[in-house]
Order: sequence, then structure tokens, then C-alpha cells
Amino acid sequence: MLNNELPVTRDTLLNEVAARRHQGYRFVTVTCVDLGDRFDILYHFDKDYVLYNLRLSLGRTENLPSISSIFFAAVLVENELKDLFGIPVTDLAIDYGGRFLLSEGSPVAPQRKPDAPPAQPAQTKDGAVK
Amino acid sequence: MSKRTIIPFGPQHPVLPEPIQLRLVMEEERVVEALPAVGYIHRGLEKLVEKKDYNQCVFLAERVCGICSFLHSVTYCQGLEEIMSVTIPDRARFLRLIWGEVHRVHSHLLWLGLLADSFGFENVFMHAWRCREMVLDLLERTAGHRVMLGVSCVGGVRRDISDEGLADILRTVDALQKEFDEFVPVVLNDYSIKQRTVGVGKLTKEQAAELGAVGPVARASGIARDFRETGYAAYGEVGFKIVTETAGDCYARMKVRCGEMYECLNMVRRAVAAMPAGAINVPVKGNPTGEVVARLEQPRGEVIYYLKGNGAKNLERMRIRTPTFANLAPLLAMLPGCELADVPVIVLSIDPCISCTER
Amino acid sequence: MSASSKSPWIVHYNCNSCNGCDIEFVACLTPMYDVERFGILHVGNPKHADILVVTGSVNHRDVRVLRNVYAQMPEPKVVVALGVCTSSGGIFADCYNIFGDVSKVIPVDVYVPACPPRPEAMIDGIVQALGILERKRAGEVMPSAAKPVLTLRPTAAAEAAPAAAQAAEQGNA
Amino acid sequence: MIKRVFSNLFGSPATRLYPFTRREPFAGSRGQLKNDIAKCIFCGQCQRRCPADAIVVGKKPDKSWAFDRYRCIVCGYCVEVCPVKCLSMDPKHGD
Repeated sequence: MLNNELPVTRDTLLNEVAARRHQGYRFVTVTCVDLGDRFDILYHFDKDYVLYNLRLSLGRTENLPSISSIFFAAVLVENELKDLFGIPVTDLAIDYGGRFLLSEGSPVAPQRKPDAPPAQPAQTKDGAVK
Repeated sequence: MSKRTIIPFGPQHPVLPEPIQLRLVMEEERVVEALPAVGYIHRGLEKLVEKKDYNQCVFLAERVCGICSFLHSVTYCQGLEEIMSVTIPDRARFLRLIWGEVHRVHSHLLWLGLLADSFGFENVFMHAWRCREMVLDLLERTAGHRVMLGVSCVGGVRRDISDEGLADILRTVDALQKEFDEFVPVVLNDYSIKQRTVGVGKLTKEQAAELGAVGPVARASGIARDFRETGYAAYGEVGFKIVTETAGDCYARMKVRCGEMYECLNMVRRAVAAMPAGAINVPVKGNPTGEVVARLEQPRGEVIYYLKGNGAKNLERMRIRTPTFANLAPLLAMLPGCELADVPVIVLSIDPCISCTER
Repeated sequence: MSASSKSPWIVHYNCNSCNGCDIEFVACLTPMYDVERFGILHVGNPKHADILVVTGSVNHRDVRVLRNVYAQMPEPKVVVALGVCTSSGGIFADCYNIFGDVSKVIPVDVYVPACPPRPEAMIDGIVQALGILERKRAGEVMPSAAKPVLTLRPTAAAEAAPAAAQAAEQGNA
Repeated sequence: MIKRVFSNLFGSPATRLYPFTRREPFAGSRGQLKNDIAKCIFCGQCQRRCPADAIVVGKKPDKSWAFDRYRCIVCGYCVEVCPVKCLSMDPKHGD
């Protein structure tokens, strides 16, 4: 349990993120923890050296709405989630199609725990950036 | 509308010490849009925490990046100390500060050399790296290695600096100050350097705040934000001054880093003077349980470690957000509108560390 | 000695390294170590180079780039691998995105161990590479570099001989 | 700056003339791992602690200590945990 933590759901996530933006918070990063049956996705925001965290519990096959329309800087880290955990992130501002950090020959969704069969992330054949 | 061309910049490029590819959409000589293609150094070391125990991972964290190596391991150790409620001895906090600040000087000198190299100013490159060797020799004398210090451990530090060692540090710091006094004003007032950097790669304060810029990039745009202000390690006792600029261009970033080099030397002096005696580490028992976000100011900006332990000797999850990762989005905002020849200068002005970024 | 081994040109490619070896290699070019004394020049274009310096283990995206850089170099060419990541993966050997050590992709002539090697060790490695370059130029076929494992056994004269044999065997494997 | 120009032109060179003159390694510097095999008890502590798996200790009856310096990351952790202090870091950098 982190300090300043607020649980959110997929429906309230975008509203809460937008609220942080209006309060003058700076986007820091997104952390994903694979709990085995669900993902814990933590959104970290910072204001005056104090972190504010949103915790989203996501089912293994659920889509994740992108916050890149609110904080553009999140686009890189959301692509990373898509690559490493195979989480389908919707409405990304720049979509690398699962080829942000990984390439052909790399394992698919390597940080996802193996107990559940991994979902196929969307892939383009040539690995090109769309 | 004139014809658009896409120029791939990197991964193997004479001025880039590290592989990153930027796809530059050009309209004649002007950059319209830039897209980074990373992944050339992605190793996947976050996953390794599941195979190595938390003490071994100190060395793993150190090898996230070969430039700010010591500060990575300190962040990791601070995080674990917070989870396990360990209070480290005062002397260890001061030693961490001294090594950390000496590291910052070496990192900034390295960056100054590479920036000068990117616009073809070989003299500055050679001279900055010559001064940097003084710092590396100092690190080797005090910590045992030039780059990977390997002195941090959970619960303190693994090596003490003797009184002769401290005197040696002061001598080196004085020698460095003399060198800086000589060449930093020359670098900052040079006509050709100003031609290449003033007004190039502008980032406004609003953009910097919006895109989450950290470290010298944010401070050069007028955001007085430095995590050392919170007083972790011994920064609270030693105190320091934030260096800021408002112009937000490459020249301002250069000025910020040059100012920080002086500030680092002053902090090392004050820390050596106030150095407490006593133990350098405390034994740590048990395994970490719980989660924590550890933060620290590196030469390139604020680094974030998310650590989660579940009572086993291996951590469950380690996630690293490095400063360059945060500064990539601001870089993409700086590039459009600049000329092709300025691209290397702008890229190097954020002090990119790609191996940090991709881990 | 021919002209190219009196003045070998070097191209450097950073595969997957943490920057430690990289930066130390660049430090070799700067006044304190100054490899330009030996006529060594760091060039950006592999088509001009005699020696390829590789740092870091290879990941899946680098394989193609590294092969490409190597293929563009004119014969004879020598590969120097700096740091333990190039020879075994070092601490990162178990990472999921590591394709393997450099010898899986291109033949390596000289390994320089340590993490990162000191500039002195790098100079030694490059000087060794010059000798190999010279012999390759004369038409000799050079074997790839070995990575012998040092095996020590309890001090007994009888056991010393098999230990040496085993070390040689592991080196060839 | 003029002073620096003159000292660069006429002063002694900054370069260390390696390999013609070798500088003395600094005491306490971590160069390469050495094992005083006469003292070694083959306990396997170093193997368990090594972050890079560079050491393999053969147990009884076939006692051996195998060290792969092409894996070693020169961190010195094994030296620290060795119960009989037979491991040491030689400040010299290799051969």
C-alpha cells in the first residue's frame, strides 16, 4: 500500500487523471504489476515532490483506455505496457503495435506471468511504426 | 506544400554514442516531425529480480546505466531500506552524498564533451574528458573502480573513505575548481558555441511542465525542481542551491549543467567538512515485504524505482523509470522546426542515456 | 607492417551495453590514453574501418544491424569484443531479450573481459587485434578467440595435470 | 586561457604512455579475482552469492573451483562473503 493512493476503475480512470491535471499534477509514470490473476496498474503523479497514485485493477483480458489524450507523455510508457505485458491499450496517440521495445524474434509479452495463456498483442508484419 | 522526406537518424551514427533511431520527417532542410524508434538496448533486466536475490540486485541496478551507475544502486538501496525500515548510519549517508556528487561531476563533464563533439568542437571535447579523468581516478582511489563503484549495499555502504582519502578528495575538488574556472567561462562565452546553441531546441516552461520534463531540461526551462531539495541522504544537512535558467534552449541547458558542476564541488567540500564518524553500514536481516516508490535526483533528472517484495528473498517486481525516458517526450517537442544539422545538438542537449531508458 | 596495421581505423557499435564499456572506449580516445598515438582513428563509417569494436551482448533487434555493420567492412577485418556482456552476457545472461553473446552473430577475434575493462585493458586488446589483422592480411586463417575457464583444484601435484587439461577442453567448447 | 594554451604546448603531455610505461594500480582497486587455493575450503558461498554466476564450486569428492573471467563483473561480492578470506581482488588489470 502506497501513500496517497486512490483506487479507480476503468470507467473513472480518465476522469480522475483529468482531475489530477487540473490540480496541477505532473505525470510521472505508469507501473504495471502482474498479480497472476489480475494486473495492478499504478499511475503516478507528482506535485511538489509528493506522489499521488491511482491504482487500477485490470482483468487479464480487459482493454486499458489510454490516458495519452490527457497527458501526451504517457504514450511511451503505455506502448511499453502493451509490449511487455500484452495489455491491449486502446486509443493510443502513437501506436507502435507491440514493436516499441521488442522486435521480431523477441519473446511475446515477456513480463506477463505464464500461468494464463498470453493474449496476442496487435502486431504489424514489418514492425513499422504506424 | 513541398516534398516530404523521411530520414532515419541512427542507430549507428558518428555523433551518437548509443543506438537510438529517430525517424525525421523533413520538409527540405527543416524537421517537421520526429518519431523515436527505441529497443536497440532493451535487455529486460526488470525481470531478473525474480531470479536474483535482493542483495545481488544491487549490482544489477548498478548496471542499468554505466554513467550514473552509483546513483541507480543508491536509489534501489534507499527503496529497500524504506520497505525494511532500516535506518542507515550518518556516515553512510554522507559517503553516499560525496560519491553521488562526484559522480554527477563526471557525468556532466562527459555530457559537455559529447555535446561539443556533436557540433565539432574537438578542443572542448578533449579538455572536458581530460578533466573527467581526474574524477575517474578519484573514484578508483576511493571506491575501487572507475565506473561501476559497487560500494552501495542495502543498509549503508561497503567501503569507508579514510581521512587521507577525504584530503585527497578535497585536493581533487580544488584542482577541478581551478580547471572549471579556466574553461567554463570560455565555453559559455564562445561565439561559435553560442551560434550553435542559443535559441536552438526551445522548450517553454508550459511545455516542460506538461510533458513531464525532469532534471536539467526542466530547470533550463524555468522549473525550479530538484528532488535533492527533499533532503534524502545527507542533502538536508549539507544544503544546496538549485541552478535554473529561463530560456529553455540548448544554451540554457548547458548553463544549468555548468552551474551544477560548481555546486557539486561546493557540496562535496561541505560534506567532507561535516563528515560524522561511526559505522558505515548496519546488518540487514529478513526479506522485504511491501511496496515502495523510491526517488532520487540523478545527473539527468529524477529516477523512480517501484519495488515490491512479498517476503521472499527475490523481489516480486522492480520497475525503473529513468530520467531520459521522461525527457523523450520533451525531445519530440523540441525537434520540429529545427534544421537537420541541429538535430544532433538538440538530441545531446537532453543528455540522452538510452541504456537507462530501455533497461 | 602494412599501412593499415600502422594506422587501423576503428568503427564502434554499441549493441546492448550499459554504456560503461562504451564510455570507457571513448575515454581511450581522449588525451589521457590517446590511442591516436598508434594511428588509430575512430570513424563513423564501417566501410572505412579495419577493426570493429563491439560492446554489449546482442538483443533481437541488434542482430540485423550488427551483421550489416560487419558485412560492410572490407576484408581483412578484426572484431574486438569489449566487456563481459560481449563474451557471455555477464549479469544480463538470463534476460529474456538477450539473443546471446556476440560470437553467435559474428566471429570474434579478441575478447577483453571485466565489467567494464579499464582503458589499459582495451588498449591491450586493440594491440592484440593489430597482430591478428596483420596475420589475416598475410592470408592466414585465424581461429575465433577462446574463453578458457580457470579451474583450480586442491593443491596436489597429481591433480594439477587433469585440471589444466580440463581448462583447455572447456576453452575449446 | 592563454596560460592553458601555453601549458598545453610546452608542458609535459597529459597522456599516460601505456603500454610503454605502466602506472601502479591504486591500492584497493578491483582488478581481477584471485583465489589462494591452498586456503579454499570449497564451501560454495561465492558461487551462491555471485550475481553473474561466474563461479562454479565442485563439491566432495571431486573438489574444484572454476572461475569464468568472461562472466565475472568484478563486483567483489564473493571476496566479501568468503569465510576463510582466500579470495582477493588483484588491483592489476589482467594480462
